[in-house]
Amino acid sequence: MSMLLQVQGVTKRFGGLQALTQVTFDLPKGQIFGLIGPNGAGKTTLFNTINGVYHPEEGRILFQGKDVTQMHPYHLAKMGMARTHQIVRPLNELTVRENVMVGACFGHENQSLGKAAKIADETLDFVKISGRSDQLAGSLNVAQKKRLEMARALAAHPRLLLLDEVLAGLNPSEIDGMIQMVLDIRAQGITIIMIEHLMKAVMNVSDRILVLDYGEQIAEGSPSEIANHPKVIEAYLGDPKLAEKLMEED
Amino acid sequence: MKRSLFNLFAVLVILSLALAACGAPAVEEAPAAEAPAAAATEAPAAEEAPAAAVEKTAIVGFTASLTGKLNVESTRQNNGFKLWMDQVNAAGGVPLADGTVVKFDSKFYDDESNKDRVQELYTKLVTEDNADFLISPYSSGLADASAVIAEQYGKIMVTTGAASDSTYQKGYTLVYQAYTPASAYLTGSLDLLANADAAAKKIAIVHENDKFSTDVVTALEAYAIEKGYEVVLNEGYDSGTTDFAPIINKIPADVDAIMGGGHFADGQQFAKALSDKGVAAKFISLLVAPPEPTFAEIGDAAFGIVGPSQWEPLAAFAPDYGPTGAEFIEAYKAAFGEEPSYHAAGGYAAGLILQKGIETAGSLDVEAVKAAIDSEDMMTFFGHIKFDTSAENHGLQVGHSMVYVQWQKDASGALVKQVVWPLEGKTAETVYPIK
Amino acid sequence: MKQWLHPGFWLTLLIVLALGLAPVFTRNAGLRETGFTILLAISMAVSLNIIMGYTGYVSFGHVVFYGLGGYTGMYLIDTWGAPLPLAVLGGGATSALLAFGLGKAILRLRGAYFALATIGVNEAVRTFVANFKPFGGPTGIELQFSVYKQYGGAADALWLTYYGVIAISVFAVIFSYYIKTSKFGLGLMSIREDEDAAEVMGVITPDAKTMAFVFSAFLPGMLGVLFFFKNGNVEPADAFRLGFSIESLVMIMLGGQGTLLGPVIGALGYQRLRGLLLTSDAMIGSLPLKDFQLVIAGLLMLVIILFIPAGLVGWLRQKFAFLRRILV
Amino acid sequence: MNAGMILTSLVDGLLIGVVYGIAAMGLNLIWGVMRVINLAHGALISLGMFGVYLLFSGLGLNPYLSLVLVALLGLLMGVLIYVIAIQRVINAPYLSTLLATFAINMIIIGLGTAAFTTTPRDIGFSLGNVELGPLTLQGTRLVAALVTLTVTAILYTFLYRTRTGKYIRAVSNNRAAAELMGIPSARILALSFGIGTMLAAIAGGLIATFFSFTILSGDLYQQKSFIIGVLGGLGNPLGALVGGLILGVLEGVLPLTMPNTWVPVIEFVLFIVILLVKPSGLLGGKK
Repeated sequence: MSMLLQVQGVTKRFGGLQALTQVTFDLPKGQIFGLIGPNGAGKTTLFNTINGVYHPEEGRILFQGKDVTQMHPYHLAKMGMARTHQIVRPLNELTVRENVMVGACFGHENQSLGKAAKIADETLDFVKISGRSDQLAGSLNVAQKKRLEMARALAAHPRLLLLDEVLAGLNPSEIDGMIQMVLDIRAQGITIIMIEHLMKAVMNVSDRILVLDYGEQIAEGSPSEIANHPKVIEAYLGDPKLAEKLMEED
Repeated sequence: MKRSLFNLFAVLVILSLALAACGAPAVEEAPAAEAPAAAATEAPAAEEAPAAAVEKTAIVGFTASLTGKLNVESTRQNNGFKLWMDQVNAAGGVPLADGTVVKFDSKFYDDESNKDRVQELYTKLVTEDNADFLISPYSSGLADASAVIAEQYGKIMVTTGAASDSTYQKGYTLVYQAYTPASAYLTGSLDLLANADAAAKKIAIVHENDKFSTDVVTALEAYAIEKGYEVVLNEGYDSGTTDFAPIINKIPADVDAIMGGGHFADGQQFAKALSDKGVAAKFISLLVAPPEPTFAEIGDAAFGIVGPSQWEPLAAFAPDYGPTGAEFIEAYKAAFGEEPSYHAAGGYAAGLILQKGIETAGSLDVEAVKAAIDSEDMMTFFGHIKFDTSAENHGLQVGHSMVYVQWQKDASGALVKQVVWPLEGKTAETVYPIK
Repeated sequence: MKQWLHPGFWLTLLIVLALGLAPVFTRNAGLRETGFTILLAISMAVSLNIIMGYTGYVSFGHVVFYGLGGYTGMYLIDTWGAPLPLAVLGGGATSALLAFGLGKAILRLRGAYFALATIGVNEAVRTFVANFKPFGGPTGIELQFSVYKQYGGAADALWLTYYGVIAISVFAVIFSYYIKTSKFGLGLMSIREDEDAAEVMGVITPDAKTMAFVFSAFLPGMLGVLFFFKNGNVEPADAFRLGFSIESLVMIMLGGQGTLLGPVIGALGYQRLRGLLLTSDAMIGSLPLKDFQLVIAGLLMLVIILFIPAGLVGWLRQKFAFLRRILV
Repeated sequence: MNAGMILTSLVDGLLIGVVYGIAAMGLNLIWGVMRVINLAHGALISLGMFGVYLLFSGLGLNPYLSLVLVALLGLLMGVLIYVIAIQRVINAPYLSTLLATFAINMIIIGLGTAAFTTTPRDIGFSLGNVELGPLTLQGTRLVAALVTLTVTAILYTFLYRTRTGKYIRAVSNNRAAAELMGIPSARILALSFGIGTMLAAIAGGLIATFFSFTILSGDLYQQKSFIIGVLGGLGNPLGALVGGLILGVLEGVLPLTMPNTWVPVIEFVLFIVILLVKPSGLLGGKK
């Protein structure tokens, strides 16, 4: 099985703060890879480092076998990496369709405008907000913005999709829809890394899970391995509410 | 039936009203158009009665810097021109050969001291306001832009405050300079210095880094070197500079004379800074600022400063045309409540140049007036006026020369301006050395 | 290519053409000069809108391209005897080159830092040119009146520059619309909305921004040559007048940034208003209205910024849904 | 070039630098607190000049006494400008505040030109000169330096020792957080703008004691203030003093080594380079 993404000993510091310490994992094609950890564990930083927003002080990152450690986000996007943001970042003054077209035009497939419009309509259909394509993105509600965020990433037809808390702030029925969508995406052959706080969701959909705590990689394995990992339980005890949830949901 | 009749009636009424409305001006115009003819036929009958001269109004157009950095100089120039116009009109205007009398009216716009709209405004003056003659805007850069329009429309333009020689070397045929050109602004102060102190050798030149001042000091430096002076420093400063300390610190302590400057505000500030810094030059000659009455606002710092002036109230020329200096000063004071400066006199002189040209030509025809101005060679209260008529330098002022003033103290210790050069026009001895 | 059928594009183009051609048909020189001032303003605003309205980078230094281009063109004419069209292209190319050189560096700065840097660039170039001997230093470059002879005299030369400014403004509108509706333009607008998000989606932001800056700079470079050729001389203080940059910004704000029609309407309105105020004979008390033209312009601008920040076209588009299909 | 020349240039540079510093301080404070680049700053400096001029030549008030009045008027005026022109757009894209302040600038310059014309004014006030070895120091400039240092000390004390000052710094650090903590940010912003304007007015008043001026004169100091801001750290009002001193010394000493007209070229190139390399300013300061 060829590795789509290899993260090797990545360390990232901000001033005196050690945000990531020696994070290492391999991600084979076609998997859903869960990324969990308490608040401030460095999950989003890891995303930012993978997709070139930050450059690590140590270690390297290989994407499709190529060293991309020092590359910029747009290089990685062109190579087939797409992501969503924890806090949605719609292009407010553009229409929903235009937002998605940006992904199709400039992402992995570098489509022409005309083709991108078609892809955008298909993608908006897939994420079920096609009724709003001509609205300004700024006028959507949070759940719709999340779908838009997803659509923009998907429209690039990426190889790897980084999902940063796509479930946060959604109500239960919306969550179910979104989870189904993630599974559908994987079914299209797209590899996914997802950061998620909702343990139930992560445990259910992930093939493998990596746990970060204070920038340290404390565990990696299948959902059941993770659930029983002493270090993980210990880490989550620092955050009683989450620990409780973890127990409950298991 | 009745109804349609009513409609027809209504339509007719409206139609006739409309026709009347359209026709009205035509009806009024008809007698007016015939009036001269009528007058002509009746004229023999009224032979004894003095023929009411037919009046024409010649419009003189210009732009002025009502706002922006050139506001002071420009306002005074306007005042001078306006005074000329009021006096000519009050005196009954200028008679032409065909018996008509020309009176003058002016039209002006604000050019904001920048070039953006100069051409637009001059075109408007010519095409919409039907200006017959033009006066240039203040400053060479703006004058160059307006000259293109003047030439294009075949309008005579008198420049005031557009001193750069280069303007007249560009091949214009209708542009006439009222002022002594830039190249002769400061050369006279070197002659003055030589006269006051044959041993003076070292000169520092400090000037505004703009076109006018650079033109002046380029000619000055060449003249100084030719005369055997040593130019120990030639430095420019940015327009709008207020802190002169850095540049003053570069002036060697043993320098005999400091010359240069730029426009009013910086010249005044520079003089003040020289005094504040206790610079020990024996002779200081600056452009533009010293002749202005308000220069004395800086108090003792003004003492001893020499400046070239296009005109001074004290310099009494014996005019063969126009008012005497004293008459001009009195009228100006009465009209504007302040002493006239050379910009004011220049504005008046520009009017005189046009007036003389029109009188000699006896018509408003551009070619005739041009020929008349080309041949002007007159002494006015402003000084001698004569133009270069060669193709290379057409319109360049060759008659007029600068007078040099120096701020001195009178018996009561008050600052007064005295003419110190040329010697034949001097009202006081040069104070030298000033420190 | 269906975007070329959009009524908003044709409306804008028609406005510019009607404005531009009125003096040509009436052969009225007064109108021509007013037209020149307005079309110059329109082209400046439309070109600035590419970097400011589409890309979201507010440049206070747009005039640097106008000045440097103007200087280059005048230099080509004066020293090399270049014909006007060549000089115009040369001016445009030089400005584009400067934008290319600067772009990669200063476009890394965001927001107000970029705005400040552009002021710095303008002042640096202005003070440099005042020291640069080939450009005449402080005295600038002057043309002989005979230069106009090869174009049939001053009158024809002025008409020629006017045709030039019509051509440039028409080109500016078409080019601006082309960018707005192109894939490149979509990239620019995504940068304007959220530069980081745009990068993540694959927009190569440094290249896109630099290209936008280059396109934005090319037009003023050409305009500068026309203007200074027409005036017959150029000096540092005229060429790099910061106020002109700011006026262009104001025009865009008045009309609506990021729209095609906005800068055109804004420039037209602003210049007409200033023109009227400058030449009006009305009085306020004992003072002529002219004295207050700056105050009135300032008040008007403040009201627009405070109450209709989207500008006229932006406001109309927000207020009336049906206008969104007509105005772009 | 000799030691005397260098010393004189250095001291002159420091003296003008102090003035540059206070001229930039208000601009810097306003940027720091509310991320507004106040393009009316230069016009407000000019108003300060005219304030002292009118009080001195009109009412015969001592210029330094006038300065106190002018400072108070400046404070009021600043608050007024904030309420009228800035408050509505304080959260809008920064272009709005730039243009709003520029509109204020146009209004002030327009009214000022109509009222005072652009004829240079000079208050004709002198405290004589102080001779110190090779140095000739102008009394009014020495006092200006002294006043600046005092004002800086008061500002520092105000910002770091009083409750309101702490509020200002809190709003400056993070407005949203400050609001959550119950700090009345609207009032603090208005006050900060007032203080910034007051500093501009004081700077203008001081400059008027030794330079001639017109309503347009403030513009020069506004431009210098940008450079100073970048030198000393944009947003750091105290850094402005240091930035001003650096700029003053550069302007004083550089002309000894090159033609004077190249100095502004160096200044602006330096400005751009620092912006590019270290936008938070040579001396750090907040980003």
